[in-house]
Amino acid sequence: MDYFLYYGCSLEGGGVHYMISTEAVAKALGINFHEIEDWNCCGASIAYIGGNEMQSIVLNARNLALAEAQGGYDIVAPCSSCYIMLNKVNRELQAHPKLMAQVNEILAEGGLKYSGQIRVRHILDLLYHDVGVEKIKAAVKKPLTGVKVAAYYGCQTTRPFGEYDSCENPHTQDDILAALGAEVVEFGHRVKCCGSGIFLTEIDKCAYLVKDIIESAAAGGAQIISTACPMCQMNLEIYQQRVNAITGANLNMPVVFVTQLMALAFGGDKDGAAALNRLVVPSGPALQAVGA
Amino acid sequence: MSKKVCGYLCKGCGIGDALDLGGLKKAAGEQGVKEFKEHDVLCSPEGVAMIQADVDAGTNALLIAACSSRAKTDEFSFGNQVLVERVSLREQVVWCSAEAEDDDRQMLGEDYMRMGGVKLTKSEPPAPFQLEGEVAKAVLVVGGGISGLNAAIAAAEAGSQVYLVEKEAELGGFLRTINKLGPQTAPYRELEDNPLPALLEKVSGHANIKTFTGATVDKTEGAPGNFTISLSNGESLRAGAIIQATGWTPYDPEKLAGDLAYGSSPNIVTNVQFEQKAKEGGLGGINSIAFIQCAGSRDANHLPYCSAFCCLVSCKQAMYVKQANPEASVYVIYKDVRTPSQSEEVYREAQRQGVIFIRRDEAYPTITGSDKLSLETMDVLLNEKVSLEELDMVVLATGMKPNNPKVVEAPLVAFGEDQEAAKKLVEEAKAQTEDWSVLNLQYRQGPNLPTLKYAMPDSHFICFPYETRRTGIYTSGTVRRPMRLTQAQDDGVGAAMKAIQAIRAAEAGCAVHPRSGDESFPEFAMQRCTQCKRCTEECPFGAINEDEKANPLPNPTRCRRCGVCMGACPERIISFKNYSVDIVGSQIKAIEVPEEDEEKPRVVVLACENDALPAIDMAARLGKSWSAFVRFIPVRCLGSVNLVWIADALSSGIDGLILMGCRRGDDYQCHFIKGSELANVRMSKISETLQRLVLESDRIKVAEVGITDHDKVAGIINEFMETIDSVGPNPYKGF
Amino acid sequence: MTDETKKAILVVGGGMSGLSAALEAAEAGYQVVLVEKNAYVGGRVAQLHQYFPKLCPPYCGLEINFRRVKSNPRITIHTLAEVTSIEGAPGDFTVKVKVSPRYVNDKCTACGKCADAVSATIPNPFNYGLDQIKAAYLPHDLAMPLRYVIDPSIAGTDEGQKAAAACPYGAVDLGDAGQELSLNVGAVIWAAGWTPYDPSKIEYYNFDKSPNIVTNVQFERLAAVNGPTSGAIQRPGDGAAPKKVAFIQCAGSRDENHLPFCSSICCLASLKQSTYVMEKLPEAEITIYFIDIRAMDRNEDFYTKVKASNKVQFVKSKIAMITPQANGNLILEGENTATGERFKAEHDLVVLATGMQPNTALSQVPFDVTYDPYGFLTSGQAVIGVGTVRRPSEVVTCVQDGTSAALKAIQAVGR
Amino acid sequence: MDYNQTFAKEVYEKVDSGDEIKVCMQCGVCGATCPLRGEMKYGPRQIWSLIRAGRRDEVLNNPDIMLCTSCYTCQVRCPRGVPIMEVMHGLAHYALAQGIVPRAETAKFGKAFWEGIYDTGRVDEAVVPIKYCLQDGLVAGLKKSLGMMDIGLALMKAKRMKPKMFIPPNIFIPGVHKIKGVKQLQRMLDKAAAIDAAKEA
Repeated sequence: MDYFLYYGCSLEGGGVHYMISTEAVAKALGINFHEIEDWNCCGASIAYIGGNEMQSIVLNARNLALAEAQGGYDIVAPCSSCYIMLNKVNRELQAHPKLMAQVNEILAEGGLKYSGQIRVRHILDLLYHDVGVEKIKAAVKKPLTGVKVAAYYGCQTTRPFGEYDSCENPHTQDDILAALGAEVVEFGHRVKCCGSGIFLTEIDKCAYLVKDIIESAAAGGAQIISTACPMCQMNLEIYQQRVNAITGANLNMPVVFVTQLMALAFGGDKDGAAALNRLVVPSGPALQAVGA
Repeated sequence: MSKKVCGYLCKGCGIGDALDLGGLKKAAGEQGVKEFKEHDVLCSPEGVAMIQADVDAGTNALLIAACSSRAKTDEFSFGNQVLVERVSLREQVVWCSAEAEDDDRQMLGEDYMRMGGVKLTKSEPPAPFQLEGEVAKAVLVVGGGISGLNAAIAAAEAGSQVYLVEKEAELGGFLRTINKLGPQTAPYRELEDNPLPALLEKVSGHANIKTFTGATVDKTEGAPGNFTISLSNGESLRAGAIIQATGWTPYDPEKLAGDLAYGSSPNIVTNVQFEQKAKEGGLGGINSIAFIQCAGSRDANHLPYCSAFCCLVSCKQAMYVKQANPEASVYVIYKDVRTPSQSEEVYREAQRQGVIFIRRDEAYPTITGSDKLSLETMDVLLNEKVSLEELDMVVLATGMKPNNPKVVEAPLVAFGEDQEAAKKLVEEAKAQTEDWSVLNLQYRQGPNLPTLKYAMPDSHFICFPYETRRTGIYTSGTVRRPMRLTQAQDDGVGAAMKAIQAIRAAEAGCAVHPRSGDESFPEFAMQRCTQCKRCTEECPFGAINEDEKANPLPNPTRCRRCGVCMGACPERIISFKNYSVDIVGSQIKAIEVPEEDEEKPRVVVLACENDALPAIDMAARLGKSWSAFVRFIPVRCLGSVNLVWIADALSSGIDGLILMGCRRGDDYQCHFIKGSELANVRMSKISETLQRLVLESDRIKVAEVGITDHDKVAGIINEFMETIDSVGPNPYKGF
Repeated sequence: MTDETKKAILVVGGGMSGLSAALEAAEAGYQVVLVEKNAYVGGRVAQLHQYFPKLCPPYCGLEINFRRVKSNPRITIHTLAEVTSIEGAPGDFTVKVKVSPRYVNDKCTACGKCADAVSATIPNPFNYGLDQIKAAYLPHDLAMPLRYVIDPSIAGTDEGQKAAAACPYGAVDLGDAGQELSLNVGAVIWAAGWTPYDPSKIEYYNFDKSPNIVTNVQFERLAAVNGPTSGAIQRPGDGAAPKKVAFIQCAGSRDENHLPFCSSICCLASLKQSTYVMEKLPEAEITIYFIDIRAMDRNEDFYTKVKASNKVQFVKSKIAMITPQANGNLILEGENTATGERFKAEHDLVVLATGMQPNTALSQVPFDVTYDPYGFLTSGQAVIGVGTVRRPSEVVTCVQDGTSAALKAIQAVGR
Repeated sequence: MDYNQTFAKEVYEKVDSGDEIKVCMQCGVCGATCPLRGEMKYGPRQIWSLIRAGRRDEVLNNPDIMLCTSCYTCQVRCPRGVPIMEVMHGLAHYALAQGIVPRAETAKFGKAFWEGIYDTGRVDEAVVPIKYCLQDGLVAGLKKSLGMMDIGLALMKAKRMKPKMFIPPNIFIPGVHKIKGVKQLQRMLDKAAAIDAAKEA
């Protein structure tokens, strides 16, 4: 199973534990990830401020062109924002030959050309549809029995395309967590936005989003939140004290990546493959049941 | 005809266990049904075969004592020359008498046997009415617009001769003024060509269609299968049925001078005038324009109803402007955008082309200016007052009025009521009735189709939209209710179907809706007529004319066989072969009335067979039960109930009567329009009769029972029985 | 004219459109074969409590039409029957029809003994699954034909045997294997009707997550005297009488993610249903959330009447979210577009005005015909589309349409 | 207020996806769907209707057009298929291009973010916040960044951020590696910029 893993900027920084755990999980499931040589940032949904539409198209077209030139595997994005940007641009280019031609003129500046052969996937898509729940079950060595987890999707993980899972009522992450033996709790806010896009600059307005999401998870009995997006993970985790200060809430909820829990269940070391030591809010009692 | 009578008793569905069959036969025997056969399951193939064998051997009058006349109809019909009387032992005796004493149940059964027996012996098989001379098979279509043209073509292509009459010099109606049609066909985005040329070609090319333009109808005489129509151009035509497709008139914009400044500027026009401009290519130079929806529609001071076509027309006309000048600012100011079904896409398309829709509140926009216009309106969606300046034109989306004279009927007045007051009511009604006519019907009840509301000539606009109250005359298109062009088109085709059907019924000598196929019809024993006019006045379908001496002149092909005339006639001269004052009266008399001391009261329920009877059947099947002292007699319509029956019943010791019929009033359900109403009015005067007999008025009750009121039937009956207990037995018992 | 010698007209679908088409043609002297997929004719109107705007029971008009059928020898009806193939052309069609077993023959007297005998139940299709009914059942009070049905689920079981044993008339025929018919007809009228749009597809309405969110067709059953609650309007969740009822318009209609077209009856249906609540629960608060109120032609009077009652609050807002609460209530979120206020409103019963999906979009005509982008049959084809397979329409238009279809059909057989 | 189509046409022609709002039927789902519905004076629906009314200043100066969290909820639910989020971004971008700043802080952050991309081809989560802060000038900027120190320290403690926060950004930052093709990338971006600039002019 060969894929490009489009790391994206976060995995090099605040999402490093996503990278570590993802690579560990890939190993356990026999997935070969290749890096796109010299990939660039996708621009994320904030690019519109500094850049314009054509520029963000070009940013992503370049990555697509590189991928096509370097073997044409599906691009798997662990980061929802990267997934959306690459996928959106890819779909537009495939749908509009005129745009494709125009973009190729620009790519020519870097001696690149894109013909539209690449498929862009989210990591949940890969895990659920290509690997499959059964294979994941089979790889489990240390079932997450007794772990009460809330599966958080946030926004861009499934919206707007709803290609591999429902926009409004997704299930892929829930099923994967269940396959790990974890107890997936009822969670009303699973697709509600956490505001990461503008959190840093509009914290007073967005604090309540984080509060509601975490409290909703806690209300469902969750001791830990699992995500599949570095924006969400960072945003839900590191600002909890700030949010408490602003909203008077009392949040202290560990937030991890689904891949960290997988790595753990696959028998990986909690601070190695599972990279739990990278958490700002320690997993604490949430994972004690499985000795982590 | 010589009757060979035989009775058949079913023992199935619990009848055999619950009743003493010997007693039942004996009871029927008293009414002339001597011979009887029993069967365990009469409706089984074997049972039916048994009956069929007798029929083949000449038996032609059958008393079938089994289940309701509404059940097993196929099994128990043996052709229209064989009289069948059904006795509903199952629904009306066995299933509904759970709480009754055995002997009461038995008496109930025996009474029904007597009632059925006497009805059978007194009935004759109907002989279909035959018009003298040849039945006219041509269809007359009045009105050459979209609906009329389609009606004419449809009828012609189905093989009928068609006369198409149009008052204008050319055919086409409003189509002549139309530039383009809005999107009608998938994907509902493109304007379409006017279909008129194609339609005209079909009409002119069709051998079966004879067209009379510049002509109106001076006079319509006769009846279905035999109409004679005199045209203004001197022509005289014979037709079997008539379609009135006279279309609509735009609401008079002069009436909007106050509300929407119509007339204050040449640039304030109606949608009809605007269409004309578009047709003449006069839309150049429009840079800014506003369409105002509901200009006179959905407005208590103008047309209370929605005209149904204006939203789509404005979308279309807005597209005209955009296509002539894509830069133009085009506004549609609306209350609700009403683009139903697939035409939602037309709304979207108008938006795609850049048309701006502004939602207003109830208040009309204020329009000022003469050349360039200014408009101020509430913009609900911005939640503030806004103004549009420098408008080149304002289009008022005015609505449609049916081209049919408004007819107001005087409220029904009971016999014996103050006749002066009655005259006054008639005068008032006349005053509100418009004094022009489309068909100039030579009918006793007036020249026009009766109308319910807004001069729309219909009677049951939900279930039976084509039914006017003049048999064989159907309305089509916008004359019936506001509708869109495509609907008016289909409507014409449907009207043609009804017309062809009416002619067919006239040929066969049977009734049309709602008693379709009924071959019985009212016969008048003229020598006893006192010219009281009640039948001619009360017939809901204007079937009965009058000669100069005020003798009734029945027109059987106009008749719907409801029996209202029979109910109206104080002299009892009107009867059907299988339904008459005498037959029902005899059924009532056939009821055995026990002595007072037996404390077994008797109550007769005259039940409308369209709503009450099914409700009773359903109630019985659902296991409801009620007093075994009541006897049901189905009637064609409560309007056919003759007061004599009441008097006879009471004088023969019956303790009380209930008339069960359908809802009356504005939302009446009576399939004969006002039968239930009539019964109610007549009963309001029954007190006189009762006083004459020194009886309490509580003994008579008129109950509204809808077909789904089966849960109420038992309640109504049992409650009435209590009333009867409290007023005590009828003193006439045993006389 | 000797119409009897002409080829018959096939009408597919025994709802208001098909019934009208069949009757109008038959009463003009033509032979008609009516094929209906349900166990009874009458279609969806039979499941309505009342018609707008007269608030009268549909049974009333159906009774007349049924009597027209009973008294007309030219109409043959096949229930539980579906057309499997059509070949030929107007004037000469060969049509194959599959009749599914009813397991009850025409000896049935509707005495009900079979139902008494069996204990197995099935979700009552007539009540849109709001309650259970014996697996040997009469489809509804005015069923035509008035004959019981044995549900296939028990045909081969002891329950089936019980039903057979209980029937005094040998009407239960568990060996019924159905049949294949081959008909030669001159015209085919397609009146297959509609299906309410599946509201669970509007995920953010959480239809599946609360019993107290019902569709407008289910609500008709809740108000009907022959419905699951004998006409008492109750919350399916707990049987309580609702105090705050919400009607949500365009639940799926006028929505490119669902049905892009307007279903054209839902506004009046909800206005009508608001009068049910007024009548049966005078204390209840009623709110109708709408985009545009589409009460066409004279039906505007009905809208006016409901507004005049001052019992209904009209809020111009498409509802953006429904969230079920622990107490069974529902939080509705929307933007009142007249005030700009973004609101949350709590209701204890929510009625979704779900739209009309043409059955031709769900299962196509087995013949070369064309459809519009939404799956409606387009006009002027060899197979004559009528009623709600042509466009969403209310009863009047279906009758009108059925009548015109009858004429097109007699033209075809006249050839 | 006078209605006027000039601005509407401007939006249709110059704003990315701007012409898509034409088909809005003002149902209100977008506003009610937005996670920040409580924080906005106007939801998308109202903004569209202001555009239709020609309220240029009101729209372009409206901070709400830049409050979008990019969650796509309104967009997936819009019954008329309007790409609401794209239009919102388009409007904000267009306002900025006109020199109007609907939301200063988000604008600064976005600018820093974009510069990061342009300069290096990638975004360094450690550098962007500093660049963002220092747009307020050195003193205020340092103050702002100090305000975020707790977060930074927490991340560093978790080994999720390299300690760059205190290196003055005006001098070369070793930690930031540029992609190899950064020069070509910049040429591409410049060329792309020219195309849209033409459209927006």
